[in-house]
Amino acid sequence: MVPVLSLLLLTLLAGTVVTFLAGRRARWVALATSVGFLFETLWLLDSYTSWPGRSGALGVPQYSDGESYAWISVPWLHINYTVGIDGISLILILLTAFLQLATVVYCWTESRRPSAWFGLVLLTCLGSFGVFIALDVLLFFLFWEATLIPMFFMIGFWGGPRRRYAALKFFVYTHVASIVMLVALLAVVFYAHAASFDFSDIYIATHSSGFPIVTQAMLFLALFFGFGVKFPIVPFHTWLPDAHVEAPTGGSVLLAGLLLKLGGYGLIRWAVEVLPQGLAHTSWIVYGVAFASIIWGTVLSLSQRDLKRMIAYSSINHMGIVLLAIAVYSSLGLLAAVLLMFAHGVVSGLLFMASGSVHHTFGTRDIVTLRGITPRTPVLATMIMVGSLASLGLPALISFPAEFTALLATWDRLGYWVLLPLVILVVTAGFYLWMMQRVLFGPPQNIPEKAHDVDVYETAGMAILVALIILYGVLPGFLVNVIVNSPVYGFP
Amino acid sequence: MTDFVVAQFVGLSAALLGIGLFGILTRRNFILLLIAIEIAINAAVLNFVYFAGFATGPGGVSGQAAAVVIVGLAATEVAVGLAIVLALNRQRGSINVAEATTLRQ
Amino acid sequence: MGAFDSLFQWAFLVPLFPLLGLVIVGFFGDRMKKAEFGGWVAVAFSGMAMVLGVLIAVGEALTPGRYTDVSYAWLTLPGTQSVFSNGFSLVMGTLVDPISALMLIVVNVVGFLVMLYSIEYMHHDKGLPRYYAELSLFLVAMNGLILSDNLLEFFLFWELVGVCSYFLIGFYYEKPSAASAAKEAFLVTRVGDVLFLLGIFIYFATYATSGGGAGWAASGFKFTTGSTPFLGSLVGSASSPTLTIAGLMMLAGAAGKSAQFPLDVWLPDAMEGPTTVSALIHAATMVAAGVYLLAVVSLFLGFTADDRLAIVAVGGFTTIWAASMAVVNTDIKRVVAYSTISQLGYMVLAVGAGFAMVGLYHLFTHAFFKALLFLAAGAVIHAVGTQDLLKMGGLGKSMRITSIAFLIGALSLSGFPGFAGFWSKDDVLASVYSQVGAHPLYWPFLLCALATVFLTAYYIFRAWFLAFSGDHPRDPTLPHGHDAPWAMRLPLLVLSVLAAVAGLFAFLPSFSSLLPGANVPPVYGSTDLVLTAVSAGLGLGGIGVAYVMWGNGRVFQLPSGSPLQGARTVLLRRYYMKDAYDWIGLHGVYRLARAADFVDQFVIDGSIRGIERAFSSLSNGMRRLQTGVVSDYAAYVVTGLVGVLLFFLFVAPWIFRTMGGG
Amino acid sequence: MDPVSWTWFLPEAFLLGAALLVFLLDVLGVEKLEAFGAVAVGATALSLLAVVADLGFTPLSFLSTLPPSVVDSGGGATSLYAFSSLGLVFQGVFLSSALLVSLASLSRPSHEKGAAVFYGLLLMATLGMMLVAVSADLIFLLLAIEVTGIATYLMVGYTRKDARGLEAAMKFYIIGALSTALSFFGASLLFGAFGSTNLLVLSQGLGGISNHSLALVGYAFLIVGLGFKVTLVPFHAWAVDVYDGAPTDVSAFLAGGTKKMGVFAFFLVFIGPLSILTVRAVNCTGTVCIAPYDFRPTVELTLGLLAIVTMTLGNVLALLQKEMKRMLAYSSISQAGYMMIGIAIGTAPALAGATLQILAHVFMKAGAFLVVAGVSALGVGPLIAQYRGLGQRRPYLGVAFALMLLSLAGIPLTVGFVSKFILFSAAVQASTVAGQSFFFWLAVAGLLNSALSVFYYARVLKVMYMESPDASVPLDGPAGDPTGGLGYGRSAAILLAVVAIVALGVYPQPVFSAIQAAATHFVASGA
Repeated sequence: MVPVLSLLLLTLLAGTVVTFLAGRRARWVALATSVGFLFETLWLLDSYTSWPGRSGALGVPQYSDGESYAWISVPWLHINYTVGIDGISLILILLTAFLQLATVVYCWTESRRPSAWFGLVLLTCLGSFGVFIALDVLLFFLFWEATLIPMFFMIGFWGGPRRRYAALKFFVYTHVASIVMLVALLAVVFYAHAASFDFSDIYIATHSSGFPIVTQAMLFLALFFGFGVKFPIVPFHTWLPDAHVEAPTGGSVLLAGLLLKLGGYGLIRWAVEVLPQGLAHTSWIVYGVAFASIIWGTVLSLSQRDLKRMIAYSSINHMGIVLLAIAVYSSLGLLAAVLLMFAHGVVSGLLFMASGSVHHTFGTRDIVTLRGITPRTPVLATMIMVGSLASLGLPALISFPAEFTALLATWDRLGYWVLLPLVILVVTAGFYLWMMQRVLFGPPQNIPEKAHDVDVYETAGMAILVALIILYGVLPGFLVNVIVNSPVYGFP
Repeated sequence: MTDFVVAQFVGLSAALLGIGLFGILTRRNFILLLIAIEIAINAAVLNFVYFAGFATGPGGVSGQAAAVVIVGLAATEVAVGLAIVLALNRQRGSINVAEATTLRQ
Repeated sequence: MGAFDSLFQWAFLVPLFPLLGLVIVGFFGDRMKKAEFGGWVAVAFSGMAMVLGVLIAVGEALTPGRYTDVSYAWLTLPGTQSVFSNGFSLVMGTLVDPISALMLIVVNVVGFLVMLYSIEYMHHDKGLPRYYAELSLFLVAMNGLILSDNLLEFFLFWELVGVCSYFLIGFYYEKPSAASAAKEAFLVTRVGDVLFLLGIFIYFATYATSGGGAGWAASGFKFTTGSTPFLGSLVGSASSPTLTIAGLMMLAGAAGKSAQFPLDVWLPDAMEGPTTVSALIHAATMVAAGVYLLAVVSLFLGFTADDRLAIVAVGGFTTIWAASMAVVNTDIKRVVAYSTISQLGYMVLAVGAGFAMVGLYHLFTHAFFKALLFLAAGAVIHAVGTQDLLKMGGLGKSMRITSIAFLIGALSLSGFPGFAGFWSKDDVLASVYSQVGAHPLYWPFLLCALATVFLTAYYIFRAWFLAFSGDHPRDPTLPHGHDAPWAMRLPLLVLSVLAAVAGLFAFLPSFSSLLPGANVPPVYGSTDLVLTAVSAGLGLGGIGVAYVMWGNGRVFQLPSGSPLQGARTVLLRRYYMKDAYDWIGLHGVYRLARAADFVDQFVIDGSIRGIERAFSSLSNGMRRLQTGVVSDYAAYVVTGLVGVLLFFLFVAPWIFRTMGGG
Repeated sequence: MDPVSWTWFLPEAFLLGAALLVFLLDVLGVEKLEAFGAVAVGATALSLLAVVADLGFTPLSFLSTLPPSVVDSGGGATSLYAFSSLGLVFQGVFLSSALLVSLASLSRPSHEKGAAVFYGLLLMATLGMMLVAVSADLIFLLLAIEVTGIATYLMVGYTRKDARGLEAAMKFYIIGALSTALSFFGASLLFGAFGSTNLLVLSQGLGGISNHSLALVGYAFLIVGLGFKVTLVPFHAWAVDVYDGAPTDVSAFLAGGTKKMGVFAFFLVFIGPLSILTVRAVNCTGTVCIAPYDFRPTVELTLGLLAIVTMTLGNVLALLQKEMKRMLAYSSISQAGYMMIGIAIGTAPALAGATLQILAHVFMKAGAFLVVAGVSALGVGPLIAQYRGLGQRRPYLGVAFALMLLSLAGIPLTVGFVSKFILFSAAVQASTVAGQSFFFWLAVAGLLNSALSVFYYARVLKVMYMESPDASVPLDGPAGDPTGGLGYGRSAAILLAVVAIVALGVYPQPVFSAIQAAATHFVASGA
């Protein structure tokens, strides 16, 4: 059979390399690559009809389109190039494809070193795609780190005034986290005496009896920290606002849309699936962190004056809900988590694009001084409105089914604790509405003379995401039916 | 033979080493440093000669041989050292090692 | 029977027509040469929706007690350990049943009339296409809501109508007051909505696990199983504390949407929107959705006794709470708005008393006369350009039709015998009265309701006298008003007729099948005639008092220094409720947020930056050791030597002794 | 084992011959640097091939100089030298660093004075290191080290003109001589304790031990003496000044070559069953029985702690370093810490990991120094800040340098990542044995340190890519020069390093499996 995943990987790889060397024509190469990648992904989606299921007495989850080649192999160390997908990774790959295309289109007019810029964009997507398909610890970690470098340069070279500080902060934070994650994964491999670094071998090792619960709990917490910083979880979240505020628009889109998702995906695939006992015995910690992130993210969004900073904090809140949905550890919750990650990826992508356009149209992102932009830039205003309404969970927009399932799962496991996220929903609505009232409505204020509505490329880039928001909001079944074709089943 | 004797002799060579080290730490004059280094090295030589007396091991390099080799080696070292002294002297007209501190921190 | 099956199958077209209108107006409205044309398109589609809706209602009326449910799977979700272990599905569908048929009439008739009216009323506005797009969207959502066949779908459209009202209240978004009112409306209703959502969860969980509900769960929580109301399969589980909480959550949702105490602050401010919007959304239809929700729940899922008491309490108190504020207000729209809140209180009251149909009956009549009042008020505002009653006066001469329309509405509202409002309000009171035995606490709220009858009559006629009686406006600068063109008149006429006679529909045998148990007063026993007499008398009394104080251009001045002045200000300040909310929002939440921001920047981030600083200072300290003097380096070596020796000979053995092995 | 044949030492002989040839040419008045360079490059390349052939790389077998039976047969209790395959691997390491340096030095100004001395000494130093790799006797080992030592003292100061170089040479010499004295003293004590200096005897206690505290003290002295070469903290202070003051190519050689020699010396002395319990039991006749003693835990603990201290201090000191060369010097100190982890653990996997790390370090650190040398030849430096915009003005050079730094930081797809990954995996694996949890914390310390190190490498990247170049800095080199002022030799060397970094980073299997096999043999046969 065709090694589909490697083909996709090659597509991105070739596209990236060529883009870097393409000079002035880079944007076309990037566009071609992302379109091609999108079509391949859709083809993959179409061909992915059912989940191979579990095998063996331990119920080891199987993955479709699997490939495995020996990579490093000495008597005590067996590392393979092993890839494969299930519904969860497939949905996130779809997200990658769409965001990649949208970003490339949105940034079409990038004039500073376009070849480098578009190359880095593709590289980031390449990295996250790899993370989503990798089923071997080393491979996974390799791609995981591979997303770091391009983002570091994107922020640091194309970013705002304090970009260098932000870039370094981002890099060191996330790198430290991934180091901890790596230690924990190595410990899992060796303490559980896994036959190789492959996911399935690790799964077998950790699920077969004789792997002490205490060790599992400790290792799970380590992994939780490692993945959590990417979420980000309170109190390790302070890199996010700085990174977002300083990052160029495209960078923010990928950062919020993809890189945060890596944390969620990693937690599901490499912590929850591998060490369910660990989660079971530390769940109260995870719940605590999740609630803390939800509340803290929201409360802080309320107090922000910078549009971008506000959105950044609100993604802390949304990812907190993802974490909550994962922590309830039920198939419904897991489904909700993945759905929510997709939704947040698209919505925050749109919002960051919009705020980027606001910034270079009006020269400021200050919610308090900027007022009444609607008459001057109706399209942009509409985008912001759609994004905000989606983000505050309006039905028929993508976030609603996700948040609904997440909250239902929470209710099912935690009972009336669900009131907390519910109340937070109100507050979330509060600051989005406040922002819209200030920025979109009211008598125009501080609108520069030359300010004109967003150009066709930016519009197209945002339109792609808006289309997704509405399409999957009205017909979430498209996503759900894929996600459930995955180890989601078999969870309590 | 008893540990006591060992202790005495090792004590002697240790004292020799100590003198050498003391010299290396306190002297600033390169020539004196070289002398101190010589002393320190000779502590080892003394040990070899002494232990060779009752080496029960299956041989290999015998203690005396080692001693002779080391003496030769020490000579080479000093030669190199002197070369550096001359160059240093030509460079800055002083052989006070404490004055050469352009490379620091 | 069979004749209508196909018709009911096509019910989904009702929301679909306005959707087409929305698409056309929304995408091409701005490109059309004459803005009105887009409006006409929207009107046409809403007209089709009306025709079909009324047809369906008639069909339903002719086949009593028929439930036609068409639904499609929307989401199929995996179950969880405790609930739906083998997964469950969420569906989207249409359910045609008596009450939705009733609502179809209300929504589409009023909707069509208002759209027609707006052609003239809004034609100066440059935002006309946007207006019609949003209005069509509202009709889509509202029809979807009343036709929805399960609780989740209901909630989905519930939120959509909410956002429509957000858009329409903020229609004049360049007015800061409008923007702020829109936000307020969304937020306050949002509070109710999330509680509503929690209620849905509770129902899901409870019913899905209860024996009767498993099938229900599998079928997507529809209101009906097959062609019978779902309630049937729930007997027995209908009185658990959990269900009580669920019911209260439903009440909270309804209170948010229907502006019941204490979530009522947003509705008066919602009058920032165009008057037509107020007529359609904030009087006739959307705000009634809360009542509809309560009715649906009480019919299909069932309320517990405690729930009913709570509902009665909220409704009963709201009637007088709002009416009292209307008494002193001098803004014609706000007076009508307060009366809306108060009337909604009546409906809630009836549902709480256990007579959902009576509530809907009042909803039905109220929709017409309240829409009429708003449109008439709109005509006045359109003509004279102010909303301040104290400036108006004597408009009866110049705007005869309008004044008569308003008068009819006022009579109907104040329950003048024979008019629509009379019958329905009377039923409400009677239904509550019939339940006073159930719980002693029913009495005070019945009394509230009765007192409100008097107040209602008073304030609405005060408004009418202030606006229309007398011989000339009190503010001479006021433009000389005249009656509106026919596009505005026609709706007024139709609504006037309906406001007069809508109550009588209940007596048509066929129509009454839409309101089982609410057809003919007196239905609740012999005492009812007394009650009727009392309420009618109170109404007339109110009108009389109003005439004495305000009739013929009189203006009643409350003597300054009278103890009532204080009460008056309290009422004008709306019992300081809004101020309280604002205070909480600003001084409570926002201050908290600022503090949190400080903590985030200086405590959390600061501590991590502290680590960084610690490292760099360590680095600096260490660098000093690199003196450049070779003797020092030698000293380090020797120190190291000593250290290693000590470690070898003493420390390491000690460690091994204490820890036992590496 | 087979009768000794002089052909076994052909690689060493090449180097010696080449060195003599260089001096001869110098005497004959040849002045072209390229001539000497060619000789050096040729000799090192040739013997490198021979060593690779000896390692059993069949395509080159016609070059092999050792009969397979000799390799890993282990030296006898009396032999001075033994050919272990790990030793051959290290010879490969030494030779490749020598090759890189001599290749790069070809681009130095032709007619530079002292070129002959430089190349001659380079070859001599390499010869010494080669001998270290095959030595089986402590004295022989220390002598070989001295050969290298003396050669490198002179290399540091060979120009005799530039004051910094001379000062560096002086410091290097004094500390070096001191450590020589210490290590010989340690050796003498071991001789006293074991009655022999043969490493096999030492490591297995053949012939019994008369006094274990004597031996302990001896080992302590050796740790210090050898630790100087490996630049363990606190014996590191010299390294910074020397790497800084020496001609940069020499720094590259010191960091890439001689340090590794010290590590291998550690392997020889401290790896293998450092326990004499069993032996003690049989030899307990006649003389007084002394309680059996197991050196291993003590050595493990000491080396482990030294490793942690070295890594941490090296990184901390590098954090705020303003000069490029000194920053690299500190970073190479911390890298020495990683290598010590392998020695402290001493299992075959750990050894293999450390060896791979060492091989990686040749390419990334020596490579980095070579780039620095080239850039400073353009007139840039010594401050990091002066590298501003390098990545933008010289894309290829920038990418090469960035790759080396990323590899040092341990970012995936570089050999630096693979080696660290394997090393720490080995540590974790070793820690799963009961009572060895200490190793787990070694791994954690190492990983956290590598996270810390990212900070200063990233800072350089930041300067190179995110700050705009100032026009005054002559980054572009002379016009019309395709190598932009680097010269072909240096460009070739840098390219070589980059290729190695990426190739080993993407597919380390062939090399690593060879190393693993060698390490397994080494531990089994105990040197």
